[in-house]
Amino acid sequence: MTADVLTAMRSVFGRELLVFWRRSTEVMTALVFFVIVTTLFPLAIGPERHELMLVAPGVLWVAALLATTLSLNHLFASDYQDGSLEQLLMSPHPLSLLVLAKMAAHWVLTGLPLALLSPLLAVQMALPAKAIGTLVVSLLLGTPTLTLIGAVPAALTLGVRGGGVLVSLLVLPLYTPVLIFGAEAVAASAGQGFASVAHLSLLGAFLALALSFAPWASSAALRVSLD
Amino acid sequence: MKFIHKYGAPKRFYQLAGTFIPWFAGITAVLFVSGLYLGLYWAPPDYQQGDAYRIMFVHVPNAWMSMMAYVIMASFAATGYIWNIRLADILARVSAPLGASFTLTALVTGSLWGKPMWGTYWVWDARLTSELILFFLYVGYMALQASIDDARRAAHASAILAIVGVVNIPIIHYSVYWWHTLHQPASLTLTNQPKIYATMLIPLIVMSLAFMFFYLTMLCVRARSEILLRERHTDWVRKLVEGKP
Amino acid sequence: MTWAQFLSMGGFAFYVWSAYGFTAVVVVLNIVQPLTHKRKVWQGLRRGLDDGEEERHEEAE
Amino acid sequence: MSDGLFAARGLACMRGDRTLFAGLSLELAEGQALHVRGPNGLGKTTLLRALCGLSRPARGEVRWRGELITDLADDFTAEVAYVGHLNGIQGDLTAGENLEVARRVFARRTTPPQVVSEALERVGLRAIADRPARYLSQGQKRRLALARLLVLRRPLWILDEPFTALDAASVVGLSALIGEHLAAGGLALIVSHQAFDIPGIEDFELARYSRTRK
Repeated sequence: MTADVLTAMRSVFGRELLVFWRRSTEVMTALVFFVIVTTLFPLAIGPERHELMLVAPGVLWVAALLATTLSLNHLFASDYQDGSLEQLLMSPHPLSLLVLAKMAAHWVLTGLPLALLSPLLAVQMALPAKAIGTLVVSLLLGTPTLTLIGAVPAALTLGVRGGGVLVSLLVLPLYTPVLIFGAEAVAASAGQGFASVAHLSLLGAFLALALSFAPWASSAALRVSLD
Repeated sequence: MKFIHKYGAPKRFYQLAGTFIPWFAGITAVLFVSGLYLGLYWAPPDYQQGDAYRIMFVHVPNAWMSMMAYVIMASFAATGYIWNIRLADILARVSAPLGASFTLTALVTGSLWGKPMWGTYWVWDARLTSELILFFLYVGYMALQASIDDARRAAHASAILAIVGVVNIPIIHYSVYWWHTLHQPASLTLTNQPKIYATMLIPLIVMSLAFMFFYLTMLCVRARSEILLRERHTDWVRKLVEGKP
Repeated sequence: MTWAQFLSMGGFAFYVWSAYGFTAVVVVLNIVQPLTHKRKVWQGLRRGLDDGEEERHEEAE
Repeated sequence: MSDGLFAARGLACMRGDRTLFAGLSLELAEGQALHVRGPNGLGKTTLLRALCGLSRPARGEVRWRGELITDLADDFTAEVAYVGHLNGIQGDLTAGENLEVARRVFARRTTPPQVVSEALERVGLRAIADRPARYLSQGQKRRLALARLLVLRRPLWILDEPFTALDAASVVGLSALIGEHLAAGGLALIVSHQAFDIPGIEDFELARYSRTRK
């Protein structure tokens, strides 16, 4: 039986990547949004490097968080419209595992590129070089949690009026712990060289908690939305 | 046998609550009057803060109630979702606006207390910040309820949100505390307010009980009208409506 | 303790009374709004509220 | 006749706060099919979704081989193929890829790959197998959704308006398909306003259990 589930998960993961790849413009919007939002801040705060440096960790993390929130509806919305989500619920395999595969594909297409792109923007935001490593690691640890937690409100608001804005209203309070320790980790290593390992380990803990909780919660949410 | 029988529950609750509401309301009124007298008149001024500390008697009970109402709401919502009990859905739905009001009052009274103590209305103090995030959770819950037409889906969808929320509350709470100590380790915060003498504890307890009974009373009042709405197709509601001119 | 002294709240009158005032407003709102809602529900039921909803269901299969 | 392979007892479903139908019971044994009939708004779609476990009925129980489908959960969904109003076809994948995904994600036993080409052949979509599904016509998309039935090979078919957008020839083709399914011991529950002819199918009047005041 487990072999079936793994093949099913692998093919859901593969299908998601294939579908997103064919619709790559949608994938790019999250990345472009991330770049644009970060470039706004120097325009607003001014180009002085020491000022930008202070806000850089927070700006980079908030921009990454908003970019993920924006792309959350890629998770289920189109499958909900064409009915393949309904078919996913009718699969013989545990829904939470299939949803986990979908979330992994979503992260590979939004969270991962954000993390890999962040060094460029860190330079733009005058973030000290020694903190860039921590930035990438914190985003690699944090963005999966954002996708996992975000999947629940994304599933709850399927087919609901004003779903897009509603998702961010529901999800941002839940994102605060990840934001706090993500930005703190980067600020710590950018500042007096505090050990940011404490913050990163907390981000890891959040990821573990989200991994254990979110697949169940979002499959329950999907069942409610398609009831 | 589940103690709330799924089908008869709304009707029985409607009648039961009907008889209790006057009593609850009476107790609430008595508690409020005595609480205000004790808090504003009887309790001596604090040697450090003078009379400003009296705001504590409205701020702290509301902060407690905002947390308690969310936990009660989440447990009603979970019961309604897991065992498909309509009465629990209704009680969860009507608990949200009350909880949101407590949170809002806690925020406003907290900042009014902050001004005389630190000179600014808003201090990113750990308790006020987590209270603010709790307020966003309430607003999110009510927004989700409002944007779904089908009553059952709205109840179950917001139940999942409430369950996820209640799991996150301690995490948000401690993250904000650690975040706070990272930035202002030494300053006086609302968390370590003045040492509570017996004379302060009594009004605090009385006011807290007052707000608890207030919550209970209004929960029943709101639940009864929601039950009438949700059960309008049943015979007992139709008889009730025709009965009373 | 004269009335004036009591009102002045040791100089913090504005903060204490606005805190209690705001609390009172929220409490009163939370009493008035549910009661008016209750009356509206009764009027709706008496007018046969569900007729409107019945048409809306006919189209949605 | 064996106690029905697939049975519902005392089923009641609601829409919002209104009870659509109540006390509904039905039974299906191997090779049997039911044509659920009734005017719009009675909740035919709601009934079908409750029977395949997609939506939770307000009251009552649905059993497969004597066991509650809520207990069976995934084991029950492995026995059901549901075709709803939506085709469940991803526009960005080609017709062949859609069925290939169905084979790998939804078929539990490792069904052989050629099942996909056979299914495409049977519904006459072999020629356009590698065209993105979004360019298919409504009728072709519907046939692709029905081709999934052949790939999944499930005993119980629950079909909601399967004949929509199908031309006369395809209606005959689909009816034959269902006939073969029944002959092979399969079961089917069909809602359709279009005329079709499947030997041995019985009518099921939903109006008998309806609670909506007219």
